[in-house]
Parts: sequence; structure tokens; C-alpha cells
Amino acid sequence: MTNPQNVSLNVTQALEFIDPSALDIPTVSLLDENGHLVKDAVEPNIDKETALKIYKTMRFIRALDERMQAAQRQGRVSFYMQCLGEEGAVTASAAALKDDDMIMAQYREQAALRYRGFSLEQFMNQMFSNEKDLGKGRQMPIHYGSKELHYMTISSPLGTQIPQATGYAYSQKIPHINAENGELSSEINNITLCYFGEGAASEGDFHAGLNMAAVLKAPVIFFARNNGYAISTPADEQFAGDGIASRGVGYGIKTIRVDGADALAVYAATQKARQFSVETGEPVLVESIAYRLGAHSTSDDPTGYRSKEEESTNTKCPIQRFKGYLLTKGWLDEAEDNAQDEALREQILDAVKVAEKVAKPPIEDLVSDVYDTPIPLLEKQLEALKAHVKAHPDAYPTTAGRIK
Amino acid sequence: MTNPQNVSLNVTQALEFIDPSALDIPTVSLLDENGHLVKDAVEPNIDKETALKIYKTMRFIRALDERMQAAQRQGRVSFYMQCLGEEGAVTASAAALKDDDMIMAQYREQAALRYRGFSLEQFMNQMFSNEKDLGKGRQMPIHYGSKELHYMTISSPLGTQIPQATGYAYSQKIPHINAENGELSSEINNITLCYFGEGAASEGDFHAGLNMAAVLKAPVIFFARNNGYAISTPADEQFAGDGIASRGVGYGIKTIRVDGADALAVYAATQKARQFSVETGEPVLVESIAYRLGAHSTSDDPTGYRSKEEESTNTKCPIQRFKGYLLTKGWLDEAEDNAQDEALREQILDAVKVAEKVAKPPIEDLVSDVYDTPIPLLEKQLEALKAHVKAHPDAYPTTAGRIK
Amino acid sequence: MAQMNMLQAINSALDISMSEHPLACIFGEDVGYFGGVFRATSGLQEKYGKHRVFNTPLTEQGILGFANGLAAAGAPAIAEIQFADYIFPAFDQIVNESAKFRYRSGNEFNVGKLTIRTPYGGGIAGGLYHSQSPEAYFAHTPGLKLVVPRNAYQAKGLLRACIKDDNPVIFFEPKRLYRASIGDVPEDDFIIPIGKAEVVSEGSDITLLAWGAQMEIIEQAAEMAKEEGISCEVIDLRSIQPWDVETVAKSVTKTGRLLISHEAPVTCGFGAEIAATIQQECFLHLESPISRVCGLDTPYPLALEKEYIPDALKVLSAIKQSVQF
Amino acid sequence: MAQMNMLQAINSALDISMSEHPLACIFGEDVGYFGGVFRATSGLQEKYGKHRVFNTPLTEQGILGFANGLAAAGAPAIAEIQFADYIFPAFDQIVNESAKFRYRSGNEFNVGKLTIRTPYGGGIAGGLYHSQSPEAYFAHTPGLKLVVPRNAYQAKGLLRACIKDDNPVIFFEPKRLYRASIGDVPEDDFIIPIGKAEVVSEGSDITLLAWGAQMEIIEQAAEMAKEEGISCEVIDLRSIQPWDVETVAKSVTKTGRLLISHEAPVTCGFGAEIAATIQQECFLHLESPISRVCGLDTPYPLALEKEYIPDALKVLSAIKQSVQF
Ligand SMILES: Cc1ncc(C[n+]2csc(CCOP(=O)(O)OP(=O)(O)O)c2C)c(N)n1
Ligand SMILES: Cc1ncc(C[n+]2csc(CCOP(=O)(O)OP(=O)(O)O)c2C)c(N)n1
Ligand SMILES: [Mg+2]
Ligand SMILES: [Mg+2]
Repeated sequence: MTNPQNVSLNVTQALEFIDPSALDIPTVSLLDENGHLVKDAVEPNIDKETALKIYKTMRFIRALDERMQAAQRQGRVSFYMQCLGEEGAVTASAAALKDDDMIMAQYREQAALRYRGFSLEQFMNQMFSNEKDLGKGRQMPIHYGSKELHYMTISSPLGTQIPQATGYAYSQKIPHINAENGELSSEINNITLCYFGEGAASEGDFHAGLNMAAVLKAPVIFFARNNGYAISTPADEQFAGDGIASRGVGYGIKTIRVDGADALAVYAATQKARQFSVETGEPVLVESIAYRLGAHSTSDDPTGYRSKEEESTNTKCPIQRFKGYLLTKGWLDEAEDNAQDEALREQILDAVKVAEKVAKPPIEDLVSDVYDTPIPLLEKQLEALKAHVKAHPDAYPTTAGRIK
Repeated sequence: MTNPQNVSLNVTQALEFIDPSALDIPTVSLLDENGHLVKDAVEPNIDKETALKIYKTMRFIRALDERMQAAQRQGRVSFYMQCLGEEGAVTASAAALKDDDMIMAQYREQAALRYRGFSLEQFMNQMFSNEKDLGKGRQMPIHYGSKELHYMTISSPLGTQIPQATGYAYSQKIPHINAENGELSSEINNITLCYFGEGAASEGDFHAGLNMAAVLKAPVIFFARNNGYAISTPADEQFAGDGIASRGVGYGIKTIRVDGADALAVYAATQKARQFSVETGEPVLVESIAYRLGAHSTSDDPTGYRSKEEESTNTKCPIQRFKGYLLTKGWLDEAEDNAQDEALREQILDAVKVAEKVAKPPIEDLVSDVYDTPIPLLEKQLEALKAHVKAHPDAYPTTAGRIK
Repeated sequence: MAQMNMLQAINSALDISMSEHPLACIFGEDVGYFGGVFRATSGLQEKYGKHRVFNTPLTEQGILGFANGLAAAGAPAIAEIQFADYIFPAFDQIVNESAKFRYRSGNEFNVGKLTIRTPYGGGIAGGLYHSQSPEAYFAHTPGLKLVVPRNAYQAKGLLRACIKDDNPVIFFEPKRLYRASIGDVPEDDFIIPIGKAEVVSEGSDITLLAWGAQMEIIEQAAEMAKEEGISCEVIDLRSIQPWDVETVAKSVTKTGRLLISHEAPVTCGFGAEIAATIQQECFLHLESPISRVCGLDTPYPLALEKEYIPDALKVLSAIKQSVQF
Repeated sequence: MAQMNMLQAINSALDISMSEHPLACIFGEDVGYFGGVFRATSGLQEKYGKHRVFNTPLTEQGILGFANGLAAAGAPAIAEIQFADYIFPAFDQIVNESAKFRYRSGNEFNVGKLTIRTPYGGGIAGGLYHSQSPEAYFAHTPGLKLVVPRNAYQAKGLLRACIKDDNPVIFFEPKRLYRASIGDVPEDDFIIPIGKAEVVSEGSDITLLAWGAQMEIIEQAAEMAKEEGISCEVIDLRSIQPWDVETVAKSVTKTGRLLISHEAPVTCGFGAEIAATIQQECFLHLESPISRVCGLDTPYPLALEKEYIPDALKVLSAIKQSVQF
């Protein structure tokens, strides 16, 4: 009331610009390239089981990515996207959550879903859009989702999940609000974590989502994956500020930047963010810095827009680094690990072969789920379509044989 | 290339949040409440003529606002919006521009248009949507615009002018770019100034406009009018950061906050911003802090949402303050000033009486300007409508008599 | 029963809905303490708390993004867009997200609990940006339901149906009628089903079809036509998606003629869909071309609003043209 | 003349346009150095400089906002939206701003120099978000022009017309044909006027009408129908706004039958407008109901895309139904 414009109240006579370099945001790093704790670094609270699960998940995703990239080249799936270089950022952040916290991702975060327990078969069913796909074969490969695992189904339009995450998180907080005074009456059980790329952060939905979370106080962790590229567009053609983290201040959101190739640092930062969120009900912005080691997707070839030199100076591997940490800790048996990885690669190939033979969804799935129950118009359209397919079975081999 | 993520390169082991209070942005103030220069304040380069023009413009707008508010109460115009409390911010910022710089405003900036020379009659013609209105009577009162005066026609959807201002400014820069090296080859002739409220700054278009201006380097001054309210919504339910200025850093845009009730400070800040823009081709964000002294519009009654106490502690009048400055300077004859104001109030009433009697636009203006030339469909629709109106002249008195 | 205007009827439907579910939230620009620029949410923040009835920052895309997230979590999300003219910044969140949420996820997730309320329509000297009727933009989007009430009673019953419906629904409120439409409305809860048109008055020569505020106009035209000996069957479509082809087709089969009237520009308005469907359904029964009396293909004007709008006189001449075809 | 695919034809039209006006700019996501994800703008940054052919940040509303401003200043603004599915965040800037810029200002200002290019349509296993055909959303918006080419030749001539036209135009590029449609295209400048449909082949029993990639389908169906003794008149609408009622009505008056086919969902698609208009224009000449063979009223699917799309077989059966009515 004495401050209706909601601003700092200090006054100056000096006619000077605030310079964008006013904030010089550091990147939190705990492990060196070899996985050894850096001087002054404080190890977060992490147990062996969690550390190993993070590691196994990263290995799994690396193997899956390599195999599926190859499968796409062979024409077995139409499309694929690798997590290459960002496995640490994604896996360790997911690991710092409770398993029933909500995750709303962009698309390159298969590692988080795996960490939650999505099975190899489930990955395959989605990619082959067969009738076992939870998404009923309706979206392109890599658009996973699982209600059971609290992992929102991926949607291609970029940035849309950001304000949605704010809304989802807000619902998680409502039961903890004291209606009388509007204050938190208890620690919040679950929060929402929202992943997005530095490219998607240019969308208006980013602005809306972060501002609303700050104003309405929603317990959401905004996890920005700054990997340097949005398809071919480099980060310096995407924004002119200091990364994404520098925007946190403008929204009044607590912010932290972390080395995304350092799984331990990511784990520590996300843990801290989650703790803050459940206690205060407020959002946190985490920016992960990890280079996109691979192509944008199988439709892309980065040699058209970035240099060999750049690629050769940006090679940080989060898996190797975390492996070093585990070895130092004495938590990993390297031989066993290698054997498991070999076996895994076999399993993936086998799973491809199984999934590609599973039938496609039935014709009824063309019109189901548009509404909770098909409206009359859709029933009519389905009937007409069925009759047509039946009349021309050769032209529609996928469904013709199964129409009742 | 060594910094593909486009971020600060310093590293830390300390797991600490960047706190939103990291920036403590001061408000530039030059004149005290009585219009005397504050200690340490440096007077900007302003001549008597400009200072008087600023003052006269503010007086004009105050009188117009009062009269038109009353005219609305009498049912003579359907709608009105006052600039009350922000006359200094708007007039002085416009005064710091060249007359052929582009202005893209939100709606509460009639003072800028007046400063450019929009006549009393032109204001009236717009508000009475008569056939002399430059906008051909198509928009609600106060949606002014003038190509001649480089003042973009107001459009009601909030925030849309922000990225548009970036685009407009970019076009002003193109001729000054050296195609070989992409650098500026000369100082830029004209820039664009874009006004918007702290409420509109929540729109996605704000984010897009500022980010694009920073990345593409467009010579645009973003002039945020933080007046504490968006209709009934107070600034602390609009954003949680330190005003709008705190966002500048995140975009990498040079930023300055100024007391909007202090016309001299606004003039100085905008002058500095313009200078920077023409020299570098880059944007500047200016935030003006001035309370909305009046209602949002004639459709609004603030007693429903803000307290008498608040209103009584926020009463800064930019006109009184600047008058004090002029008197100290010996630039103003108070008696003459008062006489002129009296006369002006008469002129406004007369102008209302004239404008309300001017005919409405002809029926052809219903379909003109949808396209550069009416498409056949519209010609057909117009013919049918004319025939209908002719057949029922009593029902359409505005146009019936004039159809050829 | 009580006498209510449309705003009170809407407020009552919202009140019941808020009491029904502990997670239900109402939000939008100025809807909190102030109760909305039209006062439709008046008194609700006081009753249900600032955490369940609240102002949002000024961002329609944010309001709908937030609403989608809230609804996906199972909370009834009742979002207000201050004017339908300002729903377009939220178009992506509605058309690409709300409408496709259930389908794309195979029903792992859905936003069935989402209801969008928005005042729409002209006749209030609002010009381009306080007058639009954007229903047709959404009618082309499978996954959404669209509902428009014609009076206070309908507003309450239909809004309750929208909020309870397990699909995202846009509820268009004819703002011209907010205070003008007054009538008996039950204070208790009741529901008018979505997807059913209502034959408001029977007739034999021609079917007149409209929705929302335009109902008043066609009823007026029907009265005028009656004086000239033409018997009109008047239908309120009420629900635009899904729409009640059966009731309309049945009526047209009987009368042999159809006139559709809406405020939105004629080209590709929802009248086009109705005409296209009915010429198919009733081809052999049609005695004259299906007629559309709609807004011109221009932005919504101001000074010449009277000339622009599809008023009763225009409807009447189209009725006569159709009958005399 | 040279053999060009559609991408090359587009690139050539862009090249000519850039050389024509010193302020002309091409911009959008990835259109700069890389030349666009489909490579339509390939080589142009090198030729015209980074200040005139450039990447934007990833914000469609920003791209269109920027484009409106640039065009308002008199610079030919050629904006690319990477996929038509992602045009919705820009909906407000297009529908409330571009379309109404001239009207609301009384032509003090206009964005006639704006052209929006966007790849649209299905048939590429793209699922919900790389397949949409959103033309009808814009067809309901007075102030916009909408153009869709069916092959490489048309693409160049029509795109040149769009860029030269003094109104905001959306140019929908059928991405399925980008590399598939190859033909003779003049290397020099030429223009195909906006607003004129083209009778692609004459016939007497029924008129088939489509645009863009769907032309291939109806031509195929016409071939199949011919074998069954049915003579189809095939028309490419080319321009959806304004559309050539005269050419279509003339054809239907002759054939007595009309079939419209588009990929977008049938409800409130542009086929609805055509049907509504033509049943009016040709009421006494129609021998059977106007038929629409379009996408189902669902989001665009993936695994069952083949079942979903309005293919030649479906068009053929609708032709037969119409002729046998
Ligand atoms: C609204 C929207 N616009 C454009 C696209 C096309 N597109 C897909 S991914 C992508 C780049 C995203 O970059 P970033 O957010 O940095 O994520 P990253 O791929 O680096 O993980 C673009 C432009 C889209 N999917 N949605
Ligand atoms: C897109 C859009 N949403 C909502 C509105 C309705 N509206 C008109 S003015 C206003 C408040 C604007 O507040 P602010 O930007 O702070 O400007 P001020 O009125 O304080 O000058 C609102 C919500 C609108 N015009 N456009
Ligand atoms: Mg990226
Ligand atoms: Mg304000």
C-alpha cells in the first residue's frame, strides 16, 4: 500500500543504466572431469542405491539412444531423439524428486521416465505406435507418458507445459493452504518438475508460466536445459542475457545454475530446490548447462550449422564422470557393469523385434478419447469408415481384418 | 563457440540460490515535490521552449481528461480513459524523441500524441467516431492514431504492440547496417518508443518483444508505465519481482527506472535511452513509477478495490511539480497560464459540441479497408446492405439518407 | 425460484460448483477481490478464499496454460477470459492442448475438468475488440465442447452442465444480456444437458436457428413474420459442439426451409457448417436455399454497428425471400 | 524453364522478392544460416546478409508481432512458421492484429507487406502436431488472404503474388509435396493472380474441388471415376480467401453435382463454407447433396493415418454416391 508499484524503494540521482552484467551467475560444479569431488565442494546426501540407479539409468538411456538412432537409420522407426550429453541433468534431477512428484517434460527427457520405471517394452510400444502403447499409437515416437509414473504425456508444441506445470503444482498445494489466512498449513507432499529447453524458454508460455508461479506461489521446479541449440539456432541467437537463469530475478524466483554434465551437482541442486518448494510452496528455477552432444533429432544433421572445432571442444560425458565418482566411492563393479551393458544392448534389439510385430491399434481408437465418450457425429463417422474399410480390405490392411 | 550456452563462465562450489533481491534497482529522481532540483541531481539538457511545451501539453491533457470524463458521465461519449498522474511520464518521454520517431502506445498516452501536435478537433473526431475521424469511426473512443504524426493507431488487445515495436524499430535500422559485416555504418535516424502498462507486461508478447529486440538488436525504447494497477489487479498480484525493470537484466537489455511523476527525470532518462539506441542500434527498457491517480476508465470505479488510505498517500502530481520547476526557472507566467487554462476548458466544450454534430462515416466505410480494395464478396454484401437500408430508411437513420 | 439476471444466474452456478469440489478454482483477470469486470464472480473470493478464487496476471495464454495443468491434476478449473476478443492469445493452449490432451495421451491424462467462461458478442458499442463472436474458430476443433445460453435460466443450467461435463468446454456468455435478461431461475442446483437444441416455438413455414443473444433477434423476426402470415419454427441450438443435427433436421424436414443467424462474419461461421450438413440431411425436403443472416465479412465496426448487425429486419427480409423463393 | 521441385520453386520466388526490395526480410526459426528445416530459404542468408535473412528466437507470437511491425513500416516481411501446427501461438497477432490493422486505423497504417509462409498438411507420419491443415481457422477472419499451391509451378507464381499483394497473406505449403512435386518452372519472375480458381480438367457429371496436396487425390479419383464412366470436372481453388465463387458456381451449374475434399476435420472446415455458398448459388441446379470428403472430426492420428485421410478411394465412393443419388 505504501508501495503500490511493487518495486525497490531506493532512490538515486545518478542517471545510470542497470547493466545486464550486473548479475554474474556462477555454475555450480561438484565433480571434476574424472568424477572426483572438487576442492570446497560439499557432497550432497546421496546413498549408494540412488547413485547406482542414476548411473544405471544413464547407461540404459545411452544404449537405448544408440540403438534407436540406428533403428531409425534402418527405417524401423520413423523418428528418434537422443538425450546425448544431458543424461546426467535429466536423470539426477528426476532422482532428487519423490517418485510421485509430477514430471512435465519437453521431449528429450526419456531418462527421467526410465528412472521412474518405464519398461523397455513400454518405450518400444510407444515408438512403434502399436496397440500396447499407452498413448494408443497416436503420437510420433518419443512422445511418452504414464499416469502411473506421474509423467505427463509429451506434447510437441514447445513451451505449453510450462504454465501447465504451474497449474498442476498449484493443485498440489491447495490442500495444504489454510483457508483462513492463505498460509501453508503443512509441508507440501508433492511438487511438479517442468523440463524445457533454452529454445522453448523464448515462448510466451515460458513468461506466463514463471510469472504465474511466482505470483500465485506454486511449488514447481522449472528445470531449463540449456544445451546451446534449438535445432540449428545457437543460444546467442536465442537470447542476449546471461542464460536462462538471469531471468529468475526478474520473476522474483529463486534460481540456481548447475553444470548439467555433473550428475552430483544436479542432484544436489534439485534436492535443494525441492526442499525449498515443499517448505515454502514457491517455485525455483534451475538452469542446467550441458551441451547437446548429438543431433537435434534423426531428421537433423548438425554438420550443416556447427563446426567440428566446437563439437570437439564440447565433449563432456556425464556418464563417464559419474562413473568416476562411483568408482572412487567403491560403489561400482566395472566388469559387471560392462557385462550388463552388453546384455542390455541385446535386450533392446530383441525388444525392437517384438514391438514392431505387435498389431496396430484397432480402428475404434481413431475416434475414442476425442471426448470422454464419442459424440454421435463421431459414431456416425466411425460406422461409415468401417463400412468403407470393409469394402476395400486390401487398401487398409492394418485394420481391415479386425473390424467386427 | 567456447561458450555455446551463452552464459557467464564463472564456477562455484557453493550451493546457493541467486536471490531475487540481488538487484536493488533505484528510481531516478531529479525534482523534489516542489519542483526544485534535488541535491546531486544533474539537470538534463532542456531548453525553455521544450520545457514549456511539455508543461502546456500536460495542462491540455489534464483539462481534456476532466472534460471528457464529464462528457462521458453526461452520456455524450461512450467511454473515456484518463492519463491522471502519468502526464509527466508520457509527455516528457515523447518530448525526448525526435518528432518523426515512431510511437507505439497502449492507450493511456494521449499526452504523447498531443505533444506531437494532434489537434483538439482530431481528438474529438475520434471520440465521436464521426466521418472526420482518421480511423473512420471504427474503434472505441481514445483509440487514436496518425500516420502523419508517427503515432501508431491504438489497438485494444494488450501487449501486441510490443513485438511490433521491435519489428518497426528493426526496419528503421536496416538502412544503417553494413551488409558486409553486419555492423552499424552510421547513427540511426529514427527509433521506436513503445509504451505499455505493468499489467500488459505479463503478456507473452512482452517476453517475445523484449527478447527479440535484444537478440536482433532493434533500436526500440520499451517504456513501461508501472502505475500500480491493471484495472483492479494490484501490482503485487501481477508480478513478484522488482517491478518491470528487474526483467531487463534477463533479456540483456540496458535498463533504467525513473520517477514517472518527475517529468525532468523522465526527460533525462529517455534522452539518454534514445542516445544509446541511435548509437548502438540496441534497445533500452525504461520503467516509470507513477501511480494511476484516477479510475482505470469510465467503466471502472476504484473504490471497489483500493483503499482511501492508499489513494490519499499516493497523490504526486507531475504537473504541479513541473510547474514548480518552471517557476523556479522563471520560464512561466502564472497568471497567463491560468488564463490560458480557462480558455482551453471553454474550447474543449465547444469542440465537443462541434464534433458530436459531424455526420457519421458513410455506409461504404463499413467494407472499405478490410482489404486494400474490397474483394467481390464484400462488394456484394455492401450492395445488398444498401438495398436493405434504402428499403428501411427509418431503421437506419445514420446512413439511409446518404446512400447513392 | 428467484428473479435473477444472467450475471446472478452465472454467479449462482459458480457458487454451487465451488461448494461441490474442494479443489475447484475460479481465476482470471480481475475475478478475485473485485469480482470480475462484469461482477460475475462477485462475493466468491470472500466465500471460498483467495486461494480458490483469484486474480491472475494479465496473460490469457497463461490463464489457459495454468487451467490445463490444474484440470489435468483433477481440479475443476473455471477460467474466465475477460472478453472473448482476448481469447486468441490462449488459442494454442485451447486448440493444441485442451482439445487434444485426452486423445494424444490415450486418456492417460485429460483436462475434462476445464471450463472456460467468456463474455462474447456485440451490440454494446464495443467496436472491433469488445464485440467478437469467435465460436466458429473453436467449432473446427475436435475435442472441445461449446455452449451458449440465451437467457438467465439457460445460463445457470447450462453452465452447471459445462462444469460437470468431463470434457473441456467453452461457455460463451452473451454480455449484451448480462443485465438485460431477467427471469425465474431456481436457486437450487439443476442441469440442462449439453448437445440438445431446444425448439423454442413451433411453426410450419420455415425454421429459424440461432444461439445466445441472437435468439432475441430471431424471435422478434418470427413475431414480425407472423403478422405477415408466415409461421416460423424457432430453435435455440444452445450447444455448438456437439450440435443437435437431429432436432434441426427434423424441423427442416417439416418446414422445408432453414434460416441461420449469427453475429460473427458469415464466411466460415458456424452457420456454414449447419447449412452444409442440413443440405445433405434434408436435400429432398428443401424448398429454398438455406439462408444465412450473419455479420458482414469485416471486422466488427463501431459507428455503423446498427448497419452491421443481423437485426430482426434483415432476418425478416430473408424469411420472406426464402418463403417466396 | 527449369526442372524444380516445390522447395526450389519457393526458394526462387523468395530470391526474386529479396532482390526486388532493399528492406525485404525473411525470418523465422532456423531459416537463417541453416536455410530452414525444409531448406526452403537455403542460400538466401549468404546472398542477402544476416540482417535480412535471419533466425528468430523460438516464439511464433514474437515472429508475427515482429512481422506486423516490420510490415507496418513498409518493409516486405516474409515470416516462416516452421509447421502450420505451430501457428496457433501467433493466432492473436494474425487474427486480431494483421487482419484488422488497416481497418481499425482507417488505413492510416496497414500490414499489406506481410506474407506468412508455413508448411501444412499430413501424409508424412507426423501425428497430431506435424500434420494439421489449419486454413479454415483463418478463413473466418476478414482481412486475411489465404493461398495454397498444388505444385512447384503454382507455388512460385502464387508466392510471388502473395508477396506483392498489398494485404497480409498466409501461404500454406503442402509439405508432402515439397520434394515430390517436380515440374517445369520458369526461372524468371511470373505471377499467378490470387483469387482465381483453376479448372484443371473439364468434365460433365460432377465437380470435384480441392486445394494444395489434396488436388493429387481428387485427380486420382477422377481418373478412377473415368474408368467407371463418370466424367469429373476438377477444380483447384488455389485461393481460399478471397475464393472464386464464380468459377465454382459455373462448374456446378453445368455438372449439377459438387464434391469438396480437404484434409482438415470436416466440421466447420472450409468445405462447409463452399457447400453453404454453392447450395445458395446453385440451388436449382443441384442434382444431389453437396458432398464433403474430409478428415474425421478427431485430432490427426498416427498409426491409423491411412484410415483417417480422405484418400482417392473415399473420394471415389462419394463420387459414385453423388452420381447415383
Ligand atoms: C511451438 C513450437 N514451435 C516450433 C517447434 C519445432 N521445434 C521442435 S524442437 C525445436 C527446438 C527446441 O529447442 P530447445 O527448446 O532448446 O530444446 P532442445 O531440442 O535443445 O532439447 C523446434 C523449433 C515446436 N515443436 N513447437
Ligand atoms: C489481451 C487483452 N486482455 C485483456 C484486456 C482487458 N484490459 C484492458 S485494460 C486492462 C488492464 C491493463 O493494465 P496495465 O497494462 O497496467 O495498463 P494501465 O491501464 O494501468 O495503464 C485489461 C485487463 C485487453 N484489452 N487485452
Ligand atoms: Mg536447446
Ligand atoms: Mg497499470
